[in-house]
Amino acid sequence: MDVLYFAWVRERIGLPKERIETQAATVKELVAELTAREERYAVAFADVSALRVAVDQELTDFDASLDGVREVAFFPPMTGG
Amino acid sequence: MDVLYFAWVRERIGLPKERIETQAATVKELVAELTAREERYAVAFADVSALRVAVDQELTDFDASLDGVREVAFFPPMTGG
Amino acid sequence: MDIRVQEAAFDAGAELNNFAARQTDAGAVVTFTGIVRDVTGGLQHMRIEHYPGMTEKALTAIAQEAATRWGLSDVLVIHRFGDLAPTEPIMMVATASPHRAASFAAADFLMDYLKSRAPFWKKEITGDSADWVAAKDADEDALNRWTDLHDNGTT
Amino acid sequence: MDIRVQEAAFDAGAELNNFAARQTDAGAVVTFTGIVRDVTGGLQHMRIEHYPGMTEKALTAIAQEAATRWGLSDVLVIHRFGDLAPTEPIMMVATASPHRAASFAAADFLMDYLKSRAPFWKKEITGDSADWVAAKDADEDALNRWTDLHDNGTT
Repeated sequence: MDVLYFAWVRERIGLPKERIETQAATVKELVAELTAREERYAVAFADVSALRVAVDQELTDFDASLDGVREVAFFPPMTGG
Repeated sequence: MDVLYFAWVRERIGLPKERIETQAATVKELVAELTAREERYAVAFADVSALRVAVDQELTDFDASLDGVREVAFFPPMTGG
Repeated sequence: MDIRVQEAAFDAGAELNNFAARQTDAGAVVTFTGIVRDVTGGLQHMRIEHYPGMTEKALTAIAQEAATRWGLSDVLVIHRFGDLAPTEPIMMVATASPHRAASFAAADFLMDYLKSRAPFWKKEITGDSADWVAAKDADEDALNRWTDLHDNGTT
Repeated sequence: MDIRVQEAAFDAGAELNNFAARQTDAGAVVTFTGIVRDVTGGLQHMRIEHYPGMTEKALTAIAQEAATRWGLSDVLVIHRFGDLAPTEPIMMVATASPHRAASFAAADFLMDYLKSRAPFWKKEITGDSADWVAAKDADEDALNRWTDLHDNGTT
């Protein structure tokens, strides 16, 4: 699946997008998997309450299922307008 | 004092403005005086609840004093905007 | 603050751009533009009568009250009188503030007060009739939304 | 309905005029224009990042919800991304309806949703720093104003 990062999440992880092969069933499991992988992920995901997640371009929460999902994106609260 | 009429009040009375010498102490007394004068005034002032009044260009009510007043205007509820 | 009562047409877009360009610290600009509508299908034009002298005073007082109450950076009010064709802008208000909530509330307030407290009267001229537009109870009711705020102090 | 996400600058006044001109039965047009402010005094530019694909979807969904809920005749949303200089317009919404209350409420709603639910992130670039703008609790709170209405039915 494609995993995308925006704003300071992108800056901390150091890339905007990557392809990840995972068995994670939920967003939460994916976060745990990434956090365990490398320090920069651990830093980016240190406080998930400060993060938002979109699954296939729809805002959702960290309990969301990844079944059949093509794209997951992590980012801070939006500041448009 | 100058008495001004706007919108359908002006149309019923048949003129936009006239100079009136009066001893009326309040707007209400002026209305009574005009109503007694001629049919067209009686028609225009038949239902004062459908009218608004401004004294020296400030919205007020029919109990307002005419002491020292230079200009009184009668008109229907406003429909600007 | 810019208050204009005029017979001439105005360009709402140009007014928005001028208004926005002169703001230095106000990032939130709200406008309301009222356009002549042909609701019944036979409108030839809208004739707007006003009370010269009082109109300018009433608009200035309303604009000043809004500016004070919401701490606006700027206010614009333009209102036409005379004969207007369908699709022509009748009037416009613009508000500028650092915060969008203030700009929205102030523009909404300005419109409510202007509708029922500024001395304008509209007449709809069709092929075979000419009727004064009646004031709406809803417009008078809308004013009451602002009363609590009013009693609480800033004016 | 007209939704645009673009890097290019836009002319807010021209957009207002085009939007107003294409309305046939809607006499009440409200716009909100957001302008880059130099609050701290040292802003070189505002950099806006967004999520291509999701942004357009989110704006369309928000605009459609507003149009349905308030029976709008038309909605316009323009939002820029990339680097913007102080005084440049960031974004604009316009709403058209026969009634001013609907146009005001819908524009206000659109702004609240767009602020906190559309995937844009702002970074302020000054001479010696570059800081992401933090989301405000007040913006999240503003969304809750619309919840009762939401639960009562039209969407």
